[in-house]
Amino acid sequence: MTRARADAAGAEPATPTARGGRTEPFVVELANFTGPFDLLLSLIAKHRLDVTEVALSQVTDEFVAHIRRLGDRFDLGQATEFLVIAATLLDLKAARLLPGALSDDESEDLALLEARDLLFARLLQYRAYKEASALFAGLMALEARHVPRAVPLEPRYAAALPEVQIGIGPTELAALAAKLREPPLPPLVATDHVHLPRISVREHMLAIILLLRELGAADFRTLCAGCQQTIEVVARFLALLELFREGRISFDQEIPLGELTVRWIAVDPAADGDLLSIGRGLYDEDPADEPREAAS
Amino acid sequence: MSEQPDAGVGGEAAVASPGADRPPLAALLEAVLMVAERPVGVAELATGLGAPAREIERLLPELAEGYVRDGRGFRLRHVGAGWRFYTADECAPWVEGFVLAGQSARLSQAALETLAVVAYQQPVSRGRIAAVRGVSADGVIRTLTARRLVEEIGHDPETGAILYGTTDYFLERMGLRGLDELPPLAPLLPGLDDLDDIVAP
Amino acid sequence: MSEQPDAGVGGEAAVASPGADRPPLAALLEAVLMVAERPVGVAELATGLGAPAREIERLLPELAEGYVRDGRGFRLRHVGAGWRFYTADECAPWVEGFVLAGQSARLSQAALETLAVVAYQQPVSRGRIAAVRGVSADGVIRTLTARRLVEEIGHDPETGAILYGTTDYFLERMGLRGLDELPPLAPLLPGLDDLDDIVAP
Repeated sequence: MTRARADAAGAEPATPTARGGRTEPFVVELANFTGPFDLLLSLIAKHRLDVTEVALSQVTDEFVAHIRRLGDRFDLGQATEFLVIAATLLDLKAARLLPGALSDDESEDLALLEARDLLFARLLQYRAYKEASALFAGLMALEARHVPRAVPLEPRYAAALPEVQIGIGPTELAALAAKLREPPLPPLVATDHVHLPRISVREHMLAIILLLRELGAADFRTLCAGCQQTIEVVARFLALLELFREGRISFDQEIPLGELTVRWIAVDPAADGDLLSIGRGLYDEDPADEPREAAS
Repeated sequence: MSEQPDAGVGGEAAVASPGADRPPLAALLEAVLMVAERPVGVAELATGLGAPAREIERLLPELAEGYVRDGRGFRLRHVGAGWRFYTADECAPWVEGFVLAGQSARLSQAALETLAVVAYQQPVSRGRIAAVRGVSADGVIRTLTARRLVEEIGHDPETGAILYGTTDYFLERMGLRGLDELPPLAPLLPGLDDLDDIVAP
Repeated sequence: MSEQPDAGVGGEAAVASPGADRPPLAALLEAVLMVAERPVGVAELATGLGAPAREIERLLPELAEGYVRDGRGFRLRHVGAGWRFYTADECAPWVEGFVLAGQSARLSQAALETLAVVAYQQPVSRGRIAAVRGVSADGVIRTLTARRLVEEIGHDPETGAILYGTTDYFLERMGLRGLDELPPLAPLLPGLDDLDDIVAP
């Protein structure tokens, strides 16, 4: 450990204990900041450094280089932590840099400010627990120096114990032993908390267009005929709204609360052949594919 | 002289005394705690020894202080749910050589962080823990439960999600008497005095 | 001893060097014997503490006499192979009442599981039991030993670890004539024919 690094780490009191010195700390070198990643975070959190002035791509490049340099000593925990924090910073920076979608009135600014503060709060909260975990480790290490007395019962008291009730027979004992002999299941990384877009709204838009071009007009019930799950019906509904917005369909309703008829309205033939462009950038498409136009 | 101040106590509190020659309460406390396998609370001692809880509450710290004063190799400590004999911490390096079993493995960073979230937010669901740490807590919660540091303490009345809390064993491992002795979280959040900067940039 | 002090790690480093801050030998003896699971001999104490056996032989009876003189609830006794802390005789009736009150006649699930592991894997070490069950087995092994269902039956020739096995009393309580009458385990494990399903879905 070089002297410079030790000093840098010392500037952030909680960090060295948190990682117990197991891992080589990740040091960032930017135009306006040089030091441990944690310190950078701390400064952003304390508003001594503007997140919009931090080149996150450079930080990421450096972290990748840092991981490569570690080679076999690669620490999954450190990488995960970096991902979480970098993603939050990215969110934060995006929120700071992007202009409001509709207007620049005060309520919009306020909402943005709240979103920003929420991200801050999340970041700070996580860091607080991380520092608390370092305190926990310290307390446990301290407590480990006291060994509790836990010794077999003196024979005279053991002899006085009432006869033990085992409570199970040989068969149940065998079942227990067999259960314990089974290899424990390998740890699984649960993914159910990750939101998977199982339904593509764009796909449903295409399905509706194909149906309407065949039928000319149809009610919502007909348009949803093939749907198996509620989420698909929702997707069909969203697709209808989107198609209406694009001016490709019209809605007819004879009486209030009556049947809604969806009609395909004529568009220029060029757009017809360009079905694939429908709904681009909506909900489920890769935005990088075709950047969304700023609504102006 | 000061060793026998309780000679008279035995006679008056002889609720469940099997004999007339009841030893001083301090000696009985020492004896009972000598065979205890876990911290024993004052109430349990009072019931078991047929002695007033207030008396026991007075004697235990007195005994504990006496051991420290006499420079004994053992300590009587109030940890977790009660009192228990421990080795003195200055003897730790020498004791380690004799005690091979029971050495608990160190917790991973992820486990420590999750433990911290559970300790401060209990009762807390897996979902909330995952939200704080940004990753699923399932595996770590299983580890912490197997190590008896964390346990299920109920269900969320609305969502039905299992709620987790820390155990008495957790307090023992941390050397704390109760959750109120946890280090306060507020100072760990970067200074509240900086909040002004955030609110009014 | 020529090792440089580990400045980085606060409080957790084992300062095993007998330096200036070494507690008095009497305190070290008290500490070690307080947590020893069996009587410890003078030779073992001398080696472990790096102190002359003669000194230890002089100190132990002195400590023991001190406890008697002070009317403590515990005694230090030389029994069989070595020295061990015991409760004072005059406190025995109260200790017994306390022990009986805290003991359930039924075995806990943890105790049953450990018993099953010992029964089928004997001779088995605590380490292996802990590995199978995923948690330390120390407390449960102590309970099973106190209940005379499990006993030490030897030492691992390589590691020196104590090996445990079931007792005749265990067989008697289970209604078995010998260990060979324990139901075989194999049929309870998933059959090999099921394996095909798993490998080739």
